Amino acid sequence: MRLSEHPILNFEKVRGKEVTIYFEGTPIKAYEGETIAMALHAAGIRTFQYSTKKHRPRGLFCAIGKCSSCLMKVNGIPNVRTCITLVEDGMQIEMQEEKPLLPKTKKPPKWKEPPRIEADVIVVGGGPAGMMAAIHAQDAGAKVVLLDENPMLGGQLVKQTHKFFGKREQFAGVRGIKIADILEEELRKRNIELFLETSAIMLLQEGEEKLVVGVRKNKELIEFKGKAVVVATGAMERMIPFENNDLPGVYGAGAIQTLMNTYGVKPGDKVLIVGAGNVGLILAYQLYQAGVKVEAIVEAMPKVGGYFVHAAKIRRLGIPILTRHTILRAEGKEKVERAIVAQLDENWKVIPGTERAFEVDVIALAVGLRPSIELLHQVGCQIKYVPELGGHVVIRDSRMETTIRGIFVAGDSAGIEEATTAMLEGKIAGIGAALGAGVASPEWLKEIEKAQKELEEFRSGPFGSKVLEGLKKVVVE
Amino acid sequence: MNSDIVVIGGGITGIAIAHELAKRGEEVTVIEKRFIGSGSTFRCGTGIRQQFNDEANVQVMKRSVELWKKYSEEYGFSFKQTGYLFLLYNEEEVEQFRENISIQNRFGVPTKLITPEEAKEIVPLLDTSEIIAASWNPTDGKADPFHATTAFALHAQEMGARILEYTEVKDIIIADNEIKAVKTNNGVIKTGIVINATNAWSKLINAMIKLPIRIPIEPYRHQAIITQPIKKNAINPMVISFKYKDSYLTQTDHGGIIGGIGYEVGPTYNLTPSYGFLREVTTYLSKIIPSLRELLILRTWAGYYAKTPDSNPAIGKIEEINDYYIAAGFSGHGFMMGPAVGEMVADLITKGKASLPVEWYDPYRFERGELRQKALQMG
Amino acid sequence: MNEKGEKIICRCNEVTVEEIEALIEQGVEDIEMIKRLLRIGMGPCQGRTCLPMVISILARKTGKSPDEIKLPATRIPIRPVPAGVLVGEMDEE
Amino acid sequence: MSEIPHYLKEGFLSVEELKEYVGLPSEERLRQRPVAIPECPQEIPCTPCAEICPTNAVLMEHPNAVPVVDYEKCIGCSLCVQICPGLAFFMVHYIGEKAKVTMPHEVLPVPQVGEEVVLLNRIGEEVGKGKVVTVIPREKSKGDTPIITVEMPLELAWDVRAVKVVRE
Repeated sequence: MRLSEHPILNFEKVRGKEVTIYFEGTPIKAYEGETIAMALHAAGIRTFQYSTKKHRPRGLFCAIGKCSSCLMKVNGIPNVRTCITLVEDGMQIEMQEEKPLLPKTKKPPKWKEPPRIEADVIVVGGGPAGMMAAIHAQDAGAKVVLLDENPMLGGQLVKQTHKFFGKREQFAGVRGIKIADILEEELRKRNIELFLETSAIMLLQEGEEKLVVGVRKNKELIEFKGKAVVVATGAMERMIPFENNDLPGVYGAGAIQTLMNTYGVKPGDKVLIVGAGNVGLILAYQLYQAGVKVEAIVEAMPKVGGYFVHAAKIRRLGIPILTRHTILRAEGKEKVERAIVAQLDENWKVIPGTERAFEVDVIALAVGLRPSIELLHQVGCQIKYVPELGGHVVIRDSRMETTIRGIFVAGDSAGIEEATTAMLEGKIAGIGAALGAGVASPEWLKEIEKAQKELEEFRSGPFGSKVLEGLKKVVVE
Repeated sequence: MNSDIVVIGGGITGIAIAHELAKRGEEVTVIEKRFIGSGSTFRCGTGIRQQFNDEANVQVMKRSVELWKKYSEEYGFSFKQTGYLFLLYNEEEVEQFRENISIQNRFGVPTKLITPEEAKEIVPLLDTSEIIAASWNPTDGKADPFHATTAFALHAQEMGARILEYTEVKDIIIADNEIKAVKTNNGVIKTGIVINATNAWSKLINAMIKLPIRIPIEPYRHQAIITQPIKKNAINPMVISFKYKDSYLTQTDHGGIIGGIGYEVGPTYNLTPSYGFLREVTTYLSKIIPSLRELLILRTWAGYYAKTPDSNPAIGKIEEINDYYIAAGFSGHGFMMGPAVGEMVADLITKGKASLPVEWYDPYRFERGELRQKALQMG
Repeated sequence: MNEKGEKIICRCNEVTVEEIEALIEQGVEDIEMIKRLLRIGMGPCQGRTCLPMVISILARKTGKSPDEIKLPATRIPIRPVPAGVLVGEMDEE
Repeated sequence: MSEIPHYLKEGFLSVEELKEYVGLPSEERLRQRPVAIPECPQEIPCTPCAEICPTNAVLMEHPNAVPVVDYEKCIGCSLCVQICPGLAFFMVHYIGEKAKVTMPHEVLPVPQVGEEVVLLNRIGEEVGKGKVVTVIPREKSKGDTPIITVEMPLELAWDVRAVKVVRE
């Protein structure tokens, strides 16, 4: 089912020409501009594959190409990540056993030297941090190239319909989706070379310079050579263990936002949200705006973890928040039909007899994000486990440079926080990278200081104190 | 702590030796720097073959395969005799292999030359357009290194062997050319018999006893890839192509295709896989099995070939120090030799001689300048 | 209500909480061993979904802090790539 | 661990808490003209209300401070209600036996002037009916959020913070 009206969003951009794709031979209506998984979901298809050992039904989970739950056979090619692959007219989509059969006679691929793009600063990731890094690196004098694995820029911003906090010069009061547009406009104004649908698959040291190897549209290898790299690869949804947690219908919060806000596909009819941090609270509100019933939010802690105002917004619309509650089990044959929750005592133990069922077809997990540090870990940056920042993060200095000279980090991949801090960190990292590449004048250090001051100010409240505790563990000069 | 025998190194070699010694009622302790298998065993290509080009290795591997079969059934780990298929592209190669095959047949190893059509029946996905024949032994096979090594270790312990993980040997105490004890980071173990089964690190252990002879074993980095899992029976045997840079590939139990090529860097202890290797391995392997091009490569990793100049290990007793044995330098085929090496070394220790041709691996041959014929090796 | 369901930790290889805890109880406490024996983190997502949960289970059962448990190495390619793409040009059949 | 305030446990401010944390304006002031009431008791980094107020009636010592309204300076322009990203600002105005509450309304449908709507309290319970007297549509709102003013019985002025539009 597709959403038609929405108080904030307009879905024309992602509903281009109408095309037909085929699922197991059955024709399905889709629109150019959507991904395969979205089109299937809109047609009511939830199960994408069965797991080999235990024949468990599986469907979407993260919807951003990181968890490999949505793999299907497309036009005979196995293991295509349907959540980030765009539809094409006539596509044949089939469920694969998790172990597909290899197609027989094929010609071997021909060796080809991949094109090499040279720049001063390479930015990996086109979310708020990456875009700010690119903009400021370019302004500081660097030739910048930016890659993002999605078909559009904006990172998580493109799903955020709510207005941002912070100061007005930091886009407070502006909706996330609009901020994404504004930043993209700034990028394009500066003629920064953009590579969309391009995934970075490795980061290497090549002599004095850095090499980022990317794959575009899963078809083409492209090499990017630069003097400095800013990694702004964002974060990934966490998973929690509860019974039947892999049933189709158990989604990361981000996946639901992608379905609903980016592609205008109704995620389901009734939702249970696990987690009352900002993500869970905002998600509840967005679901309500899209006309989806939120049965409840369960939170294991005794209090609301996110901003109170986000909670107040949804409570007055009648959405209950059950603190000191956890999810025990998802039930359903091929997909979620019910969620069983229970109350916890002061020692986080389930209180027997408090189990209750919610009839829902979607369980949204908003239990936390963890930084996506794969590229940084692979190249050898030093990492450390810091729970205040969301998990494993890289050690870096106050200019966002990691333990490898010339490699910078910004945004959620440096530590889970907000878009405002991502943008400020992106600015710092971008200028830092331009300085590191030797193309920026030392005048630019003043801009870094300005951004550092703004970050300090932003983080000076109680929500920021947790982050500051975490930063103490990872910022070294 | 006391132990009659101390084995340094908890890979397949050390574990197999300890397993065999424990079976014979000997008191043995294995000292492993990290966790068992963490050296080269857990990084290996999983292959087990009898197709060698010299009598000694053929006999040893024939015995090893017997032991692999016996223990895999008894202990319940996976060992599948899915065969080894060497692809041959010209008359010279075919001649070479005819000779190898006759040696193997002489010892009862049923290798034979087959036609490209027959090869294609065994592996339908093969591109046979360039091959003129293939060397096929259906009794060769592969095993899961994790479960196999763990099973041997568990049973060795049940039979009385002690395995000390996260224990690193710091020094070997010697007086009057007699081994007195082994000093580790967790204390001293009094012992009189030490076996160096540390493969890529054997130089370091040899230095501790001031080994008076040269046993050149150097670590070289080799790399491998694994793909996404695909349906079973896609590539059952281990397929080898010397033409395409000594490549090898097969399907693992869990469905992914594992493979590598003869891309070597070293001597070095660096285990970081490289971009160059990733592009080369996919190029060569997809020449052998073109449909590989669609498969997702999930990961690369690196491991050591602890190489000697003739690619044969050094196995034997060192006369100058009592009692010091070495079983190291397996040059890329240590996993498959494991059980037989266990028997050979246990024989040397308990009986003073072995029923298998252990002289071929004489540790003194390098000193004497008597290198053996280079052992057949790929990847 | 249904009978007990399985709590999946590694989606790619269908490894449950119980299987991991059982292995730890047998004395296997090194994450690299758990990885190789149960294959957690060895599937297409290379541990993105399961490793944090495995580390937290290990920490809980062994009393170690999560910081003491070393994250297994991240190797190239950091996301799955078709072999043919790494070579270069894939002609259509 | 210090005592968790009720509003964090439950996700809504009780009227007692509102009085305690915010302090309500006098009845006299409420009858003069609409007055802005911030329902934002938690320190978060957020300043647009203070930045947009034309008379500097919204006081905020530092960006994380809780906003405090100087009721005398407040002219009831509703800009704070329009801009607040947390939808946490409201305006209340007493006229006779009725109160007019101005609130953000970011869900569909947006009611029309004159329409009767269902009044919801802070936990979404239906507490009565009211009439919509003003609507600032999205295009005209400085904060991209439609703002509505709803007339209701006086006694509901401190409970009602949202409405439900019910149409056939």
